[in-house]
Amino acid sequence: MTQTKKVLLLTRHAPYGGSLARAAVDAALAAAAFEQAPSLLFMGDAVLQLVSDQDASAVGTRSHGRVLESLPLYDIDQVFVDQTALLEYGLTSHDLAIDVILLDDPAMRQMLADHDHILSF
Amino acid sequence: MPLHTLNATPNQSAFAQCLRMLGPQDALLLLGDGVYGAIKDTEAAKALQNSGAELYILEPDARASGLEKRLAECFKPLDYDGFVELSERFPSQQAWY
Amino acid sequence: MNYALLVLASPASGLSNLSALRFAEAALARGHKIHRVFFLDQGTSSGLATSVYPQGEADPVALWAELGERHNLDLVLCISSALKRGLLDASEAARYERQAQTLHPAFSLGGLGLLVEATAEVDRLLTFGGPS
Amino acid sequence: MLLPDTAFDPEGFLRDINQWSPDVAEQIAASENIQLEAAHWEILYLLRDYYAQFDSSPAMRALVKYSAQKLGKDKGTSLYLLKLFPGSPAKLGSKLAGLPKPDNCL
Repeated sequence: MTQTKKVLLLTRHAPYGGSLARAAVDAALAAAAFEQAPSLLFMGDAVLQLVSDQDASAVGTRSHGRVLESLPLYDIDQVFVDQTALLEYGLTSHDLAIDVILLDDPAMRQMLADHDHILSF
Repeated sequence: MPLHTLNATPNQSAFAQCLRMLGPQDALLLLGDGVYGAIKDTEAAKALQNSGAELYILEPDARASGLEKRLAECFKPLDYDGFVELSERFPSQQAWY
Repeated sequence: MNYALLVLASPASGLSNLSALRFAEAALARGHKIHRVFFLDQGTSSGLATSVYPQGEADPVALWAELGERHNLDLVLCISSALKRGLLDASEAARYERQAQTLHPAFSLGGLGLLVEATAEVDRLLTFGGPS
Repeated sequence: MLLPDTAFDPEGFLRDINQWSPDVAEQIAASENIQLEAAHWEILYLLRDYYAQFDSSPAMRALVKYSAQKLGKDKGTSLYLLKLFPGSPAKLGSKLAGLPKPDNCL
């Protein structure tokens, strides 16, 4: 499949309270596996998906943060994060499992405008 | 410039996030629980209006709410044909729910 | 124009699943093509043949199936979301050694690659999500 | 010690990945007509490291890149992996290494 469209995956949910966070990362990995490089934007509660040192072994599910650490192996090197949401939870980029690019609201609005399709999880 | 569809009440985080991302060149369609953001003289409706976006409300969902007569006039009622027409005009959609 | 729909909303909760269906009907009526409807996460229950909806309420499974058959739509459920929710066709029932086939024949099971393919193919992609 | 047939699903994956051992890998390899050499073991342990690190089974693309990072460029190619594990290296390798069946959605 040749890449013809710019796709933004926008995820807004916390990692373990529902299944949408996982659906988002699965969609990202699938897109990468088919050589469609999607942009990934973590907004609102989704910043909690990125926290490092997650250990979900005792709750019977996979550790979401560790799966996200594999994104560079799928050549997804640019991960964008809602700066305001990170701040609201008292977190900084040092608390996160992977390198991210922090965006303010105007930059996020620009991202939304710059893509052909937005998949919203 | 995206078409935003909002399916969350003003008390849900999706509402605030939508508001942060809504710009004057965008359109907003309220549907499902989103229709409660259009009640006249509420902070929510005023905030949506202040975004400068084109404002629409899905008519069947507004009718279900029982509040149709209390909705601010700046939200233009649309049926599904109108919804599709909006999607033709705006190249992408962002769904808030 | 060529459309794809991503349906995340459960058919058993809220208005959004049926909203996607009404949108699809209206898009077809306006002469558009629907390349694929991809059901993911809670949306996959749209293909559950054994679900029973009360009389006097819309039956989303029957309505999707009817629309799909009438317009020859590609209605695809994400296979891993579907399996978790007990939606199996004959081959998955055999593979996982389960007794029942529960997938409505108007739908098929497929990988996320089919969603990815749709994003590359279509002019418009709309997501129908929630409530979460 | 061989595991009974019931320990495997119809596709030959371990039902309980905690039962994996090198002997079990040999048993699965035999049923796939693969003779495990040092080069195979290197990838199988690489896959187990991947799973321990990322809590998921890799798709082909990630396996190739991970192999390149850990074992060098000549082993980080799909051709090299295909020679060792014909057909679908990520899936077959995961089966032999006792990883969960790769997500059907990928």
